[in-house]
Amino acid sequence: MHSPELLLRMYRKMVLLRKFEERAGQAYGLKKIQGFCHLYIGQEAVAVGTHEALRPDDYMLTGYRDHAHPLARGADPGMLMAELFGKATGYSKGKGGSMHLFDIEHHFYGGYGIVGGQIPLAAGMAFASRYRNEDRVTVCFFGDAAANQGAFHETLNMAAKWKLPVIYVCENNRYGMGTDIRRVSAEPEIAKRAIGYNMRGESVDGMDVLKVFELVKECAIDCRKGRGPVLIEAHTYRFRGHSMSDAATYRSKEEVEEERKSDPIPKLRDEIVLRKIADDAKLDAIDAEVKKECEEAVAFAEASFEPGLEELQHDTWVAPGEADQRPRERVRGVKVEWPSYPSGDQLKVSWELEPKAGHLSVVKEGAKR
Amino acid sequence: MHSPELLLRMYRKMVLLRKFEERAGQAYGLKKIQGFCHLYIGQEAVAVGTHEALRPDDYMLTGYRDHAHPLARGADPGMLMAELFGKATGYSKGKGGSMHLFDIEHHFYGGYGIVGGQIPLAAGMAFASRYRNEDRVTVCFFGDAAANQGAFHETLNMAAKWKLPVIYVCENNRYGMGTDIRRVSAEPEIAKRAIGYNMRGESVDGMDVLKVFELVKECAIDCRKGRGPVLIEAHTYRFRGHSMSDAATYRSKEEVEEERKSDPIPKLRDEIVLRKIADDAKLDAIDAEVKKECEEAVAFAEASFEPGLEELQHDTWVAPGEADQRPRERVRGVKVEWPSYPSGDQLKVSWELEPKAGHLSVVKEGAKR
Amino acid sequence: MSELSYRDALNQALNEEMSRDANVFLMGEEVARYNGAYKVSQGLLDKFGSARVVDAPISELGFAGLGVGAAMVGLRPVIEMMTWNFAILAMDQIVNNAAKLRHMSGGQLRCPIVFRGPGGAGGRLSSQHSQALEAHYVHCPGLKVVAPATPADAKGLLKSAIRDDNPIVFIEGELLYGVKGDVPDGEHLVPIGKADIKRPGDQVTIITWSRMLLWYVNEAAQKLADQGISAEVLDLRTLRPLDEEAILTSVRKTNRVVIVEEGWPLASVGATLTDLIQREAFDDLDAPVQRVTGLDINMSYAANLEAATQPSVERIIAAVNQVLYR
Amino acid sequence: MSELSYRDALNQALNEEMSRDANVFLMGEEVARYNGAYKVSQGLLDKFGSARVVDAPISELGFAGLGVGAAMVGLRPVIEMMTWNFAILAMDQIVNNAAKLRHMSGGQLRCPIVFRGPGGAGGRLSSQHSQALEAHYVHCPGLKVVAPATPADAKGLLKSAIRDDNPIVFIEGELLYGVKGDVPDGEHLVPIGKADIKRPGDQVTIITWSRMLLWYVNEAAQKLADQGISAEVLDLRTLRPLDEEAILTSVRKTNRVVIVEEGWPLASVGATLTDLIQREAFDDLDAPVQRVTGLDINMSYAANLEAATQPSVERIIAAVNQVLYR
Ligand SMILES: Cc1ncc(C[n+]2csc(CCOP(=O)(O)OP(=O)(O)O)c2C)c(N)n1
Ligand SMILES: Cc1ncc(C[n+]2csc(CCOP(=O)(O)OP(=O)(O)O)c2C)c(N)n1
Ligand SMILES: [Mg+2]
Ligand SMILES: [Mg+2]
Repeated sequence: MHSPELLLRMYRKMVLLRKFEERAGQAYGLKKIQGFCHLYIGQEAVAVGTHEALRPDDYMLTGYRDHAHPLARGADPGMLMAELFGKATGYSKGKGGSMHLFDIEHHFYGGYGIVGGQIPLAAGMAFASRYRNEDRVTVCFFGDAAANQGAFHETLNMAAKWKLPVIYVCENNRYGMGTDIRRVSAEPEIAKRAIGYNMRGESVDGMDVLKVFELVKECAIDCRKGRGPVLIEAHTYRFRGHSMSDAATYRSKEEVEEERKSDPIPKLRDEIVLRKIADDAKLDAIDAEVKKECEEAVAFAEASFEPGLEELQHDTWVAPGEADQRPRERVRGVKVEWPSYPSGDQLKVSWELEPKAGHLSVVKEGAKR
Repeated sequence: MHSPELLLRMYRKMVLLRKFEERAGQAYGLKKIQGFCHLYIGQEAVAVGTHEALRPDDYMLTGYRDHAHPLARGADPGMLMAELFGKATGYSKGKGGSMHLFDIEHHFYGGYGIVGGQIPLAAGMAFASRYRNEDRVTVCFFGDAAANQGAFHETLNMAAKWKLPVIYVCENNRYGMGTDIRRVSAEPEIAKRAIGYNMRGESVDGMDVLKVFELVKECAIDCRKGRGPVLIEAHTYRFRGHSMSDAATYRSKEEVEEERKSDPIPKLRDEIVLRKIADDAKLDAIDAEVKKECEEAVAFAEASFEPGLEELQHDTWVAPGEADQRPRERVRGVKVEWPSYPSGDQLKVSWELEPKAGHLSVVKEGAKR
Repeated sequence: MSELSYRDALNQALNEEMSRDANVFLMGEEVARYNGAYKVSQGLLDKFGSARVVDAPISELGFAGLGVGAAMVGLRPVIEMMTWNFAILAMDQIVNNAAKLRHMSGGQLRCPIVFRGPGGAGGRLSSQHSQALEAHYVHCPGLKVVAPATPADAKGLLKSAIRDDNPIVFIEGELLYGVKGDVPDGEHLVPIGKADIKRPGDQVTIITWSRMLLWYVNEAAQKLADQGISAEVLDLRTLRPLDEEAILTSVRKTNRVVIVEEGWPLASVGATLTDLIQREAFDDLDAPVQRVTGLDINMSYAANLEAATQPSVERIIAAVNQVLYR
Repeated sequence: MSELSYRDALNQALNEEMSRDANVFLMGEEVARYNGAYKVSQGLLDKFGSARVVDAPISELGFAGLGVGAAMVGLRPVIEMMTWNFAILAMDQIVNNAAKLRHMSGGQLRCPIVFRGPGGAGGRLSSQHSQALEAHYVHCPGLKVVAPATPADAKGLLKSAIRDDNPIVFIEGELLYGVKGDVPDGEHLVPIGKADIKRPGDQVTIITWSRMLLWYVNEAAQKLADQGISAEVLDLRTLRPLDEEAILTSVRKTNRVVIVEEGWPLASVGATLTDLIQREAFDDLDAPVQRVTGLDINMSYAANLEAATQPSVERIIAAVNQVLYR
């Protein structure tokens, strides 16, 4: 049985994700946020269930639909909103915007705009963990349509072959932009593609935060034990258009209404009430708190300045000796934990990626292929 | 039961492929051929069995290990050898060389040097056939290692989704350059990858020309009927190194000796003798004829001139009104059949790639995504 | 003549060419039922059916290559890249196959294909979505590269591109789709390889293409005119092959050149123009060629950084003043 | 100081840096058991084991991106591209991720990665295998691009590249691997961004990089010296960032420039050099900058066509004569 704390934490987070994005949507309407802005509304159970099943120091990354994941990890909502507003107080000083959120302090590694482009990165991060003999897991989210990218295929093969500790979560929300996945994927059950890589593939109801939590938790244990990667297909649905500028006329009102019945937030709320963990009053109080938090986030973003033009000179290259930016230190003036890595001397690489056998059959001459 | 003519034709072709390449290998040693030169020796049953199972006007293409396939289709051995020698009398006037053979007259469409790069092309050719409502099949060869390219994944998905008449033949010769496929493919049974595309996948003994013939024949019938593409994994082995400059020390002598026992040519010869279709004398005569043919090919290549320097000005772009080059007309002065396509007026496209249902839910405004 | 948006001009070109030649088909992400991410293909699915207007999976490399294969055997594919930023994934098929097929086959094959889609900044899209990458294709022989600035040129060049027997990289301006202008009805063909003087002048030549013309150059030229400076504005329209004659004729007349380019400065189209001009018109130049380009950094999302990263009217006027030693 | 081949100099750099820093690993096709398609990684698997010298599947996009991910979290990957022709498939990860990560993250991340492998012609390999594609990477901010010509520079630059905290495109000469030269033992670091005068002179500056230096430029300079012409040979070594100071200093001394480049002429590195020089040293130039490049066509297999497509000693001398008005 899941603890009351866990359920309340998940509830609070899902509400936070939802309200944050509702406010972001409003701000977009007011042109405070511009460009592409992809809301996650409806899919909250996937990010929250996954995050809660992980250690805080596990790595996470996703595509451009990326507001929810850093929020679930504990990022500062005001600074996230400021990034969406293009302000200096944003996580990337306003350089990244909605599609490129990064919160390295909380081990959230972005925020990528090229469909599928984050998939190989995740394998590399998992490679690094394995290389350093850490028992850390990397979780990489991507969409149903991204599974048709070559990067998906190339990477899953390597991850499986080398048993990298990475969990790939395909958030199957049934559409890639305006296209029903069944129209462009010959095998719409994406979890089945794991077979081609001799890899574990799983399917889960992505509208049920507890089911997501359970599955990811179990897979993470496997992964940490070196049993190799997992492909999880989380069946979910986005209640809004692909991005703020998509009227989503490619699907019927009825379909959306039907799917809204599986909204993960009321579902968890009912469970909490049923289990008498909290009553409506308490849950309403949470809602109100979160609402306030989101209003503060907007106010913070609103009150912040644009980056200075001297920023044009920064962040193209790292200058020798230049430190990394720690956003919450820069903006909030608080000391933060920051990832540090063993130096070349400290590090002992004990991993044998391949068994030695046969590797002595070495070509001695300098022959070209 | 296969006809005597068929068996003898196949035998002759396999011997031709073998001897042609043996001569090419010798010429490479003499530096008459330079650059990369990838021999197909050992794999002949795949090209010949496949070709014989097809119609002459079916499309075919492959990678850089491409001497055998046009030969099987009936290309002029002298002109192929001349191309390997970099002579004006070659199929591409010496511009392509060993890796880029093209014989459009015989519907052999190349000859590609980027591993896996031909896989999408084949789907496009099959798309064109389907578009024109021809019952033509396209056959695309590629290696075991090429199946780890993103292009493989992206294309098979489209081919399967749109039921394109294309047969993908993976020539699994167990190595990609010096790398045993089991070391880099998490699922070394490549035919299994068809599952991920809800597509037919088949495995065949690629050292047995008759088995290849039977399978391809049957798949081609399916394909022509619009039942969609097939992925065939042909288990074969290359007896020589990856290319002429590879000493192949990554595999043991014993392994190669063992595999040589499955040489497809003696196997078919035995069958022919057993079935009393021809005796050794007759088969030896064929061998001798083919040998002579290959010697003539070398002599022809040797005697030919290099292309003129004015060739630098040709073939970057097509000038308005410029016709396509017909190699055998240019070199041998014979009239040849050349592909022609219906004009825009003649062509009636009746294919419905997708069922109409739902396609009227059209976004009316000029909204951006 | 009708007043059309750049988007509708392209739509008209596609519509007319698809009506004219059943071998032409359009494939890309969201081109069919969604009528195009930028609505360039509005109505085409309804008119031409699902085999000729095809929604592709998000597989840029795959469907670019599929188009090349179809072109090899007689069809005339138009492959829409949702943006050229994503087409980097498809570049192998464009550069290693499409651009080389005729050559590798010794003239046996041709590859009549158009790769088209928007390039350049789209407005607050940050670095991965705001690249003007024409230089990458202009570098490669075997391709032609086209980048129209006006609705009329968009229509006329797209029609010519579809009829051309060579692989063509057709770069539209992501921010130009809504721009309106007069467009000749019906058979309006703009030849590939011909630049166009969009504004005649005799004191300085401003060379540009695509969005820069309407966004900054026209306004800068007008402001200069107000100050008594007569600038000739040359819109290249085609970036490969370059219309060297038009470029040099103008330079020989004005003796001063400013090149305005959205993309990054190094190894770019503008650098090629300087190279050409200084070599072929060295003695005609009264001042070094100046360039106004996107800054040599990645694009930011923040409004002020985004604006500062791009060319501007002020920077163009400053460059003109520089070549005029004002 | 030892006499080493370019191949062995690179091998030594890898060996030393991998010994020095356990965070450095090498991944690529055939790099481990086969010891490298060109044997650059000879012996490294035996010494460093299979986690640090990794044979990758033929998945350029995938393993390039895997390297970027590893670099994001503290490792220092060296990703071998069997040749840069194949790396077109990986370009999205290099240009859209590696080059932009620091910027997109607002300085939170760094990406210390080296993409390395041979570029340029390899000798009778036809068009798909004979491309000098450095211009594509030089175009893109966020990357550094290095292209050493000599064994000593190959070692010193590779060591610097591996220690650099930025993504680096390191282009070796496919035909240079066998070339021998003196190489300092041990800690030999050549700074990135510094050009090198390979031969001092005062009548004309020949700017070049990579194989062109040893194949054609050195011989041309010697022949010119025999004719009494003193050519300064400037080897750029790094193509991004450019050593503008070294370039302009030499140009201001000689007043005449010839640029020799293996790649295609348009939107190329050489064009950028002309652009820089004519702008910054306009009044110092006594003649237009001339360029000798690979012809603007795809490479052929035939020996005579292949040779004619590339720069040559004769073409360089002719260009020098032209800038000297001889
Ligand atoms: C390589 C690439 N191609 C196309 C796009 C444009 N695009 C952005 S999101 C998207 C749909 C992706 O759908 P899916 O993977 O299902 O994720 P979802 O948006 O549903 O979360 C497309 C086509 C892109 N950003 N990158
Ligand atoms: C994209 C790309 N990467 C790498 C290479 C170098 N290369 C040429 S052939 C080859 C091995 C291919 O093996 P496989 O697909 O099994 O075909 P085989 O050679 O065994 O017929 C490699 C790595 C290339 N030509 N293209
Ligand atoms: Mg989706
Ligand atoms: Mg193989």
